[in-house]
Amino acid sequence: MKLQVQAEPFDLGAESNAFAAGVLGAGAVVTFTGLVRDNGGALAAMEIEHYPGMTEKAIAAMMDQAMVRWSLADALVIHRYGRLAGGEAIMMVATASRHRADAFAAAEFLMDYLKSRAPFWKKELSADGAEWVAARDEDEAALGRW
Amino acid sequence: MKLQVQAEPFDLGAESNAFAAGVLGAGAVVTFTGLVRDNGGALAAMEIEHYPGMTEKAIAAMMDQAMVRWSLADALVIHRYGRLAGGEAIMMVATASRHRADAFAAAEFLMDYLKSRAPFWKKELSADGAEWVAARDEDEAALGRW
Amino acid sequence: MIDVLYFAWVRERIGVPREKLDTTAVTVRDLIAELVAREERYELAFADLDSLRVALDQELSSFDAPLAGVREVAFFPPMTGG
Amino acid sequence: MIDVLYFAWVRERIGVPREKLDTTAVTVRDLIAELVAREERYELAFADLDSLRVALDQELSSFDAPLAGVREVAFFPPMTGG
Repeated sequence: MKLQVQAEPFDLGAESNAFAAGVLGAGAVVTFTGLVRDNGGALAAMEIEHYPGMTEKAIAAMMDQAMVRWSLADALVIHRYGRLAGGEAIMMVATASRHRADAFAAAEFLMDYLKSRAPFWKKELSADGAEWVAARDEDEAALGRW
Repeated sequence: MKLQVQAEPFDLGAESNAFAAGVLGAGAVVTFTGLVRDNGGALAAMEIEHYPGMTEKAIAAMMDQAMVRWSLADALVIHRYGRLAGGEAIMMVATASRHRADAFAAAEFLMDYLKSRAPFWKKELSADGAEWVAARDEDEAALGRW
Repeated sequence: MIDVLYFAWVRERIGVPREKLDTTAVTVRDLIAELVAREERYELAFADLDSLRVALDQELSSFDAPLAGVREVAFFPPMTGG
Repeated sequence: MIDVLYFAWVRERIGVPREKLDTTAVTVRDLIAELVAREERYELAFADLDSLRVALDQELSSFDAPLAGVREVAFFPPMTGG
């Protein structure tokens, strides 16, 4: 299990390869990557604030829950904070299991919890100024399925 | 959209990075990778047979369907055939969308269809001999959700 | 003349990956009956149709589908890709 | 003395990321009432509790939770990570 909360960029490809290489017993690997979106033309930049200490604790608890609930072979979460440019990867999740249904479900579970229960806040920076991203009702509602 | 049916190994990391780099408008990228499983100790090898021509047609049709149904920014399928060693990647799927629910659903849809509707057949090679992998009832049943 | 293709264990039981057949069969089921009447290896391969699938000109099809105009028939077990 | 932390727009409205407070508040809600009574910037930050979350010693909590034994209180908007 690997959990990293960092300001530095990470290499999605290298992380994916390293993760897949470490789960020989599992047949299924799912990754999710969140990217800074280009909002209709101009690439936006993003500033991500977090709550050091609580962030790691909250994510570790989610990962522990996922490992047990879906008997995962392994799980990984990397989440950045600080300033990110358009197109950069904000975060990634990876899960590995024997059959694909478990890896998919666990990755979605981790994403739903990360979105609404890990203490990160995104601010979008564009030519029009800076704006805190509002939480989406769908994201809160998504927690209901677990 | 990228579809490759090939005997050669592919680099999950390089493919993931290239895919993510090409979808700037999308915020969410999901990948699924199927690996040759180690069946309780000794690494198994695998021989994958396919139906050239039909394979490409069947997968392209699934991808077209997924692109429309979930308004994906992009989709990718790579599937190998021939001899694979334990731990090697058999195939991967990648999907990109604005919000994560679409990318997850489309990746699961593509996997369910690839499993049961793309003409590939797996033979497991172990110390005990060679055996065709039987289709799983769950895989056929999974199609019912789409 | 029609091309008939076999994959996976169907291919192994029949012993060839493909063959050209001259047939008057109207449906897939008729073609199977012709083959089964021919030789034991076909009988063995087609013993349980529930464990077989058929594609006509590379489209999954049913055993009752007509063969008129079809150039390529393929028999194989349920797929196991992914 | 209790550490009080603010994040995102709560931090921006209050103007500091953290402060040490001497309080006799029994619950989180009492603490908020104390702050709001103090200065307008707190009133502005705590105007709509529905759009706020609170963590006590780094665990999400409710506004009615008691502060006894708590060393760190954090106020912030709903999270938007991932």
